[in-house]
Amino acid sequence: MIEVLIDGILFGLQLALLAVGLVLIFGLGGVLNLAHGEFVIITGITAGMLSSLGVNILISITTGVLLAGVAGVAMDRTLLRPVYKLSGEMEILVGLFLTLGLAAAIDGVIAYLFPGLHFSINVPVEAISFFGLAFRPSSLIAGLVAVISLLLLLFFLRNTTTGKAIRAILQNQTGARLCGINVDNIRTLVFLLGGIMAGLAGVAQGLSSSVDPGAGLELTSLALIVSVVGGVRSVYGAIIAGLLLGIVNAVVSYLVGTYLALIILLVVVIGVVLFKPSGLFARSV
Amino acid sequence: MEAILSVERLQAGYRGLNILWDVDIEVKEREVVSVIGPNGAGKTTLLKAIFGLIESKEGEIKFNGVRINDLKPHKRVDIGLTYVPSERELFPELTVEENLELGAYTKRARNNKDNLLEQVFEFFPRLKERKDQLAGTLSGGEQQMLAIARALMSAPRLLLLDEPSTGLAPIVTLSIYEKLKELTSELSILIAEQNVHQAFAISDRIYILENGRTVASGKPSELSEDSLIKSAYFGVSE
Amino acid sequence: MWKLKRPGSRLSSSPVVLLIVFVILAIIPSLLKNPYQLRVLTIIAIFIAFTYAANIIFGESRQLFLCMSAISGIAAYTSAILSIELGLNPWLTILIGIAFSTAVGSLLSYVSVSRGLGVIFVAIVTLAFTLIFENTILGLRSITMGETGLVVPTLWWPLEGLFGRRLASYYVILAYSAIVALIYFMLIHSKFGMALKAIRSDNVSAEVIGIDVTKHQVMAVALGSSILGMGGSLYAYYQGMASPGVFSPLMDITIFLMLILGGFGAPIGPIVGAVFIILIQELTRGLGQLTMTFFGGLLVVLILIFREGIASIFDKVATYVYYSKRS
Amino acid sequence: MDSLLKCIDVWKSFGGFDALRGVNIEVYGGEIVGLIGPNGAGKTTLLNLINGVLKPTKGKIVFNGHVINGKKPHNVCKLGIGRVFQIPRPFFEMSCVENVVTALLFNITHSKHSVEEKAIELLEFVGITDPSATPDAITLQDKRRLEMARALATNPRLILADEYMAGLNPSEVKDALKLFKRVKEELGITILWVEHVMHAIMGLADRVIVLDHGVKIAEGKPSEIVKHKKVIEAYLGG
Repeated sequence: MIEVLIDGILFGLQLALLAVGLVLIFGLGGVLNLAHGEFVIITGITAGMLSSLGVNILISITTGVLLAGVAGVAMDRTLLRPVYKLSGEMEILVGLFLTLGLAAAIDGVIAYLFPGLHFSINVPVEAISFFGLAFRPSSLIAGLVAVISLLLLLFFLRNTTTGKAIRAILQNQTGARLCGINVDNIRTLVFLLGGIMAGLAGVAQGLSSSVDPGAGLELTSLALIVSVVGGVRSVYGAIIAGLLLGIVNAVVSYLVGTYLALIILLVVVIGVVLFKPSGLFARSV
Repeated sequence: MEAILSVERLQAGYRGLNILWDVDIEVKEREVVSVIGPNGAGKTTLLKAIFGLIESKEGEIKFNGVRINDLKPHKRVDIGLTYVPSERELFPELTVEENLELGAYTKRARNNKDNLLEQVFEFFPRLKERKDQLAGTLSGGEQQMLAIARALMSAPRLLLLDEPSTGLAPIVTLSIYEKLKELTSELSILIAEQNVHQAFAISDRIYILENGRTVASGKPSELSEDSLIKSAYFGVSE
Repeated sequence: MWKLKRPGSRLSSSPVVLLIVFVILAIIPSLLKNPYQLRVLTIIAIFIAFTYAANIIFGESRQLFLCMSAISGIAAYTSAILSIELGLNPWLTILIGIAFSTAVGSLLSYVSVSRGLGVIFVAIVTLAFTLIFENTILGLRSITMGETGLVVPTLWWPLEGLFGRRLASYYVILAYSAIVALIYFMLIHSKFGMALKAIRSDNVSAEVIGIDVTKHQVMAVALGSSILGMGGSLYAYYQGMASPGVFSPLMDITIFLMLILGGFGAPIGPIVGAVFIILIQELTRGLGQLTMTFFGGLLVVLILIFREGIASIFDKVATYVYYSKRS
Repeated sequence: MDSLLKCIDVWKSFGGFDALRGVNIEVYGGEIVGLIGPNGAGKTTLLNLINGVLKPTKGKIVFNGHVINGKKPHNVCKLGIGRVFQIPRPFFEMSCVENVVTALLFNITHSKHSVEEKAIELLEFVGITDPSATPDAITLQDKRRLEMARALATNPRLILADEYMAGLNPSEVKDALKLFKRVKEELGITILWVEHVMHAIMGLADRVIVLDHGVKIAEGKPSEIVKHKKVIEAYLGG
């Protein structure tokens, strides 16, 4: 049972990494990024390819993560440009369709170029045991990577002026303009961050199990679920909801099976949207 | 004295709805100017257009002699313009100090942040006491102080103030106006105000706006509460 | 209809054009050489109806339902399961299936309209519903056969004796989509259609002039859902099976592509969209997974530069031809 | 005279903020009643409560013998209350005549041909000369007229008009006043009218009700209201 819990926490951390980016991008750009899961895939494929060519694993991973960030910036600066000129319902619809189209396009290319590929990172160290429990070292590292990245993100948001500007825009866009904050530039930065965080989620997943290149939309849906439950504009909420849902998912899967676990999560999402649309843990960082 | 702000033949408004028609306004260095008029007259629209939150359709806005019509709001903050809307637009879930820190976001102000913060705290000691409190938990008057203080953190040369008395008890309004008077030794202020008495007490000059047009202007002593103002408010001349 | 029309400008809305198109669709089989081509044509006919449903739910009533596959799948699976488990007549179970998907669609709409959910939350709720449906089908392996899909009993298609099975099923399905097109045409020219137009223009204004917004929005989805349900069941019986691969989110994307490609307001749009997309799908079969890339890219391009849809091009050409002839 | 509309001790709060605090008003059949007050007085909120866009927190609203608080706007409309918004909200996807036709179709049973004639008649009544124009192509004045025509098409006994004159120039205001007069005199429709342009309201309203900070502070003939001490204080600031 404790193994199940630990698995849940690990999965929860990955979910949190995915969801924080989605939340930040939605909060600042007004775009619900349906291509968010693709960042994970980009990282996975890049790191996998580079390391199979004999490149040092750390360099491969770093390149993969950075590439996801670059992809985020590119999205912001090219594809999504027209969205920011729109407002209200149109802004949301166009953003949804554009990112959905992009996700489908990327999925197709990847499935065509790398059929059946699964990316995973092997750590050549033997299992470690604490208190009589055996840990796979790769899982430990995955957990560490996730925890450190999340802590760094929180530190950045809480303690730097730029981080505070991001939180300020999340709370009040007009107020941010009054302070002389260039909202466009900060938005680009947030796409970079979102891409990187998702890329790190990919790294964590590659360490603990493997990244399935066909799972882009599935990963996006998971990130969506987490961000809705956490409150669509709350970074803290996303982290807490990610951990909680990760644990719930692991425990329920263990007890009653995978399908039912996912269904329960989805029902929770619908319930949250209907009865507490601001999310269960809403509080912007 | 040089004019820090001059607005000429300004027309502005929203989609299909022009609110301002040929408005002319001037603010000189270290001057307090009030725009008064009934609500719906276009006072808020005027300030928003000057700050760049609403595009101006016709006419010219000059700051320090330079045309700024096409400048984005954050650039206007950069050159020394700042705006405190009546909604205050604070960051409710940031602390008082963080709100102030963001007020000094522009490069020019950021280098001088500590000094500015000290000055602002000296000016509003109440805010210093509450610096670690979340802005959303402040009282109405304190929030108004914070909004003004945050604007001051950008080291402005011209402060645009929209109805600082909105939603405040008269005694709080009074203390805020007293504070404003102290400020004018260093910068110019343009206030949109419904509260005619306050405007008369504090302003060097006054413009009366009615239905999107400037209908009168002058020193308070020239205008006083004569039939002109009553006509602007009630449409009757005695 | 009260709009002063420029001649030629609304070719894509003309009932005559609509009629001609369906007559052509009815004649085409006699020109076809092999069963494969007829099969493609049949699938086009089904997707024409699906796209009309999407045009009612999203185009006319602006409710972003990302669960059209699930709604039509519900009817298909309900019908299949009832006829297998209880041995009921398939046509009867199709009716029950339609009732089911209509009820589910209406409930989703009622809940989202009465809770005042914005576009994004409607999208999230319906997307979650799609995933619930998918996972239920996969999870209830003992009843649904999971990924493999459920083999359905043979359906007796009217006129089978006359045309043979393949052609009869095509004509039944074509008749169904023609009726759907007619319903759509009548809808946009009815009081109900005006209400939907008013609501999507400004729902507050619509309320204050006496239009019951909730009722009309829910009715639009109910109508769309019953069309989806009928189409889903026919699709399943035509294929001989109900499988999660067919009723997947990809189906939603395909339908939206057809809708956007064809253009929203025009009655002929869904036909144009369905024909184009299915043909492209068939022609690019050799590309394998790249088809998905192609569609994704197409969606992006359409949204960026071409939001009016292809049907509007016909209008522009027609207007141009009309005026150049006169001068 | 019978009272057509009666608001009894109506309260409305948004979160912790009380926008209306126990308002009692009465409107009689055939009157034009002006509703005035400074910004944030709660005027538009009151209109929204009456036609069901918002639900009162407390209190009762009776129209023509029916209790209407909590009823949905479309039901309130059917009982005979029409609404004219401050920022016009026409159906932008429809021409002017279609806008009015839609309103007619959902309120009275006509055959379609007579509906179109009736719509054109109403558009002529309010002064719109091109019924086939689309709403984004017409002037603000015509948009307001269209709002009025659409409200009239719902066959109302009472029209709630929100700042009808805002943004209109003096000659357009004159036209609008004439229209109000005709609506009252020729069609026998009662008007409850929120307005900022005071001289407009003073010349036309039979009675004026003044709100300030969510409370009714005065009520009476326009000439009395102008002299009312509390009103002057509310407007000019105490």
